[in-house]
Amino acid sequence: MWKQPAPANSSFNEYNTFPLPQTQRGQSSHAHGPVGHTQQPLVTGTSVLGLKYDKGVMIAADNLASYGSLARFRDIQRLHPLGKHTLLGVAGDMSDFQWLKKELDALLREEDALALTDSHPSLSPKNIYELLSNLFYARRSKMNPVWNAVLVGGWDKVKEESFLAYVDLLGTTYSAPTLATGFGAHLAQPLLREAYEAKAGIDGEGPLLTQEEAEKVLEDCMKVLFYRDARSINKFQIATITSEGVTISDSKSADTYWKFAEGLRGYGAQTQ
Amino acid sequence: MANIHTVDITRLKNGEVNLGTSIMAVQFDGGVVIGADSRTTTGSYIANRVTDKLTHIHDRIYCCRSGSAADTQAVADVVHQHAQVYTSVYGEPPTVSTAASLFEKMCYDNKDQLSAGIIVAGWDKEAGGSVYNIPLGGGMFQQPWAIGGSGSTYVYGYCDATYKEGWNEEETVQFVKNTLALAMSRDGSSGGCIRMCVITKDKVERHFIPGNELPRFWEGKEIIGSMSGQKVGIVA
Amino acid sequence: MTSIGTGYDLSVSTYSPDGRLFQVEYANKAVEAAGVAIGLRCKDGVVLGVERLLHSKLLVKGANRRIASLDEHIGIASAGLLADGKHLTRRAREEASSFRENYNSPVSVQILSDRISAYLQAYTCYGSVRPFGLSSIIGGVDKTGSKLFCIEPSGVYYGYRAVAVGKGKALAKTELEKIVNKDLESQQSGNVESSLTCKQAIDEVARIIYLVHDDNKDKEFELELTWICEESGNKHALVPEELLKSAEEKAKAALEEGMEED
Amino acid sequence: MFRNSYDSDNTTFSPQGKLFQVEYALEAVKQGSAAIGMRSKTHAILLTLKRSTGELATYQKKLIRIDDHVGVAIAGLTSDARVLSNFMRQQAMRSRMTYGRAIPVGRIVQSIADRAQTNTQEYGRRPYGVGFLVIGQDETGPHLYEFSPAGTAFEYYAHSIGARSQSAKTYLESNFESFENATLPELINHGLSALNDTLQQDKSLSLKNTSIAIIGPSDSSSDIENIKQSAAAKRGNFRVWENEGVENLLKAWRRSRGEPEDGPQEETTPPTAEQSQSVEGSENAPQGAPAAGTTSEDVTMEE
Repeated sequence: MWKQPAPANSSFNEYNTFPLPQTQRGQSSHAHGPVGHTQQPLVTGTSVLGLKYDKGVMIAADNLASYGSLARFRDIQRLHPLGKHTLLGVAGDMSDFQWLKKELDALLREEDALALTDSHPSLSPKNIYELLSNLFYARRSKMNPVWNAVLVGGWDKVKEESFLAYVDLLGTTYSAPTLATGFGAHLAQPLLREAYEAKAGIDGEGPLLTQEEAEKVLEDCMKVLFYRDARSINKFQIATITSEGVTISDSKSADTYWKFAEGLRGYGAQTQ
Repeated sequence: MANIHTVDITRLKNGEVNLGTSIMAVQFDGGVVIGADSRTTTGSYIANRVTDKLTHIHDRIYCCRSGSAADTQAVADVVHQHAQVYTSVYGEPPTVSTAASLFEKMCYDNKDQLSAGIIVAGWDKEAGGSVYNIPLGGGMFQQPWAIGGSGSTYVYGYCDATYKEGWNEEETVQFVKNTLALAMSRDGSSGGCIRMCVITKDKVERHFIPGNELPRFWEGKEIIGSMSGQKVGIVA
Repeated sequence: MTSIGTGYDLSVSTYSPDGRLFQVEYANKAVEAAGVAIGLRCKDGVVLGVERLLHSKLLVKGANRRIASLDEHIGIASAGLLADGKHLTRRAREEASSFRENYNSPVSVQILSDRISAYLQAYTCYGSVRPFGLSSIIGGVDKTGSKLFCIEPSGVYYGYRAVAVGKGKALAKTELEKIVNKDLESQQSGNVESSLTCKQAIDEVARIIYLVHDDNKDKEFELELTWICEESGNKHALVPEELLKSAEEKAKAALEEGMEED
Repeated sequence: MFRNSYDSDNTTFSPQGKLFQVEYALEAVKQGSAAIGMRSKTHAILLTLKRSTGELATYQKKLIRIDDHVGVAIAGLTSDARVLSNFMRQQAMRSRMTYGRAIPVGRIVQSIADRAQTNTQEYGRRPYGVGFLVIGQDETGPHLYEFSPAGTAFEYYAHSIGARSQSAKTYLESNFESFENATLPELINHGLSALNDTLQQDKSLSLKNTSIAIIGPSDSSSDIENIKQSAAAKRGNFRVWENEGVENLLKAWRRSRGEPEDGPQEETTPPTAEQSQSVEGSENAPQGAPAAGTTSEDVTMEE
């Protein structure tokens, strides 16, 4: 989904086998030309999935941070809780993700400090989402995007309903009962939708999936992504956000099926 | 004449000295072992064959540098200075995590300007031995073992297959030595000697493996199809 | 203060002939009028308490708190000019937050107190500002254990087992000393760490505040208590309502008992 | 020239630890006409007494809308109030834009209190010469705060500031316990009674000198608010009633006190035949003005 690291491209660097950040500068090489910024992520996470169910919302992401095609860090968490009722699932550049975590944690810490004085509730999932939308849009407008796609899952205490929305590096925003980023948008979103609408109907008026059903659907989707997304691994976590708060599961893996391929021969007419 | 203002910085950077490197750090009970090769190249010319890429940051904190030599030295110098100020202001040494954060902040905030892949490792009284990997572009990843530089890509499989939790110091040193030797033998941008450093509560101990005493693995018995050792007919 | 009115006490950037900074001393006077604030260090955490004097009965109950949070694990209780307290609190939060940002770890109570003290000190150096009319108790739990400091308008600060500032601090300190001494006596020699728990401490702090208030025969007040200990998840938090209520009940009972003795 | 040697600037403590310049600034607040604020479980309201500098001048407005959910009443230097209320508006908008959240009332008040504190600590500045009563509604319900030039912000059930506000305070103190569960009309009647107590002997509350601001749902069981005129009232947002708009509120209050609905007639000049006619009708409707019900400006700036 995310671009490959830059190929070794310079004649000065022909033996370099590790990627260098590709910096895109203004057409003119004049020192006072446009300011250049990194236009490419390096260490990346792939798809994040989100699904509303009867008690709240679930978000799933695997534990991999890739470095180009290298599966470099296989034990990182891409789900980040913010306060009691919000959780981010983040795809894209992991250094930007870590920066984002730091900023938001600091903000919420300040909110909590103020709350001791005035007892005002902390930022709601909606408030955090609004902030992220503004932040992502402002940064892309400065030609310096925060290279992530984020799912915000939460529980709205006032409306007593679940919250699920998407925002990405371009400042694009939308909301739906099922969401997915990156490869997941192609491979998992149709499956999530199908499962969701099978019970709730196209209008979403019917009953929602139960906890067990939702978890099963997400696990199936993570399996499909493992089969077909070359930047994924079969090790993932699922977070649930309900009125009770946020819980993040231990890492787990989907049961995969390969046996059918045993008798497969050649690529066409070959039989042995 | 090209005036200085029209020099393309990217071209300049591409020509600079790089630590096309193999570096490594492994945590064990009570400390860490760090290691690196000693090759520095400009393009395919070896500018220095006995480089020391293990850089002192504080009493019990070192870093392994990969990427641009100039960039990583500059960053290490700044963090070293921060660590000294920290100690004199707060009366205690910074933790490895704190030193790594200082590296990370610089690498992240200046990702457009820097090519630096750094492994920070050391011992502190809160965490014992610990290892942090800061790849190109920033981000900070704590790991039980970390490898980096161009040579590392050839030895991920070896490390995955070999590493075990619960090793003692000696076993850990052996692992680092073997891994680096393997990386150096496959990566043209790595080579020379192996430098290692054991960091524990009580000591910072250097190990040096000269380039002619590196561990050797399978290199092929013969040159297949070669006629060496045979008489070659001379055609008049 | 014989130098009063001689012109050496008008600016904080002027020493008196005998080497005093009168403006700093006057700032201390602003502290003495405030309701008492108490900090008590325990084996498992820290308790902060404040006698919040009510200058009007129209004030909302439980609002207008004088204890604030500086970070998750550190609280501040101030006595003196309220607005100065808010100013200092804001600054201290910035310090705590920047420490985290730079070093990726929570600031220790000692380091934060040190930074706050440096900030206060700067306001005793220049004719263009006045000192803070404020004494602040900083309490918290960090990797070194539970810590308690008190910073004065001059910027001077010390660490404490127990401390009181504001009106009636002398009486409060006497009471606190009794608690600390009893605590020390009950321990084996050589062991200087407290055996007092936060749960016990909130009763003691409440009792002392009621006692001090009674001594002053002042306007109405509300008791404000916060703590940082295991029960609060090692975070600075309000003492739960039930515990506060029971501490108040006990304090009132103790007060009546004391009266009978007199 | 000075009362003592410690009162000439704001960076000097007196030997007693007092800041005289701050205390003098508090006096400036008392120069302003009275403002009263109150809150119930569901509403927060402000009532002010407007002054006019003379026959040819309009009555000085004392109520300022900050946002849908926040508004202030001022007493003291009007120009200082403008600076601070503009700052509050910026804070309110910033919160709505970045978080999509109505700024918590306590925090917006604290933001100006923090500014005011700076003016009590740095040489070359003077403390602000204005006091605010701030009403607002947020996720924790309706609130009333007092902001003062000392840089403090206190939350009250009911409070009064400005000239002769002590009389109002006396009324509020003996009645505030009933405010919590009061209906909107009851709350307003209490407020007008308190405001009435701040008047000099020969003055009375009139359409010209009384203005009222409300936050919270309008009362469906009475016609004291003309909802048709105010979208803000319909939504429970901050709205101001003055001039004709305050007529029903005043009438309801007088009825509750068993007084004649139209109130005491002003007798400053002996009425001519022509004037007495208009007095008989509506005291406030000048000839040629549109009939009441369509004239009142929607000062809340809704749509």
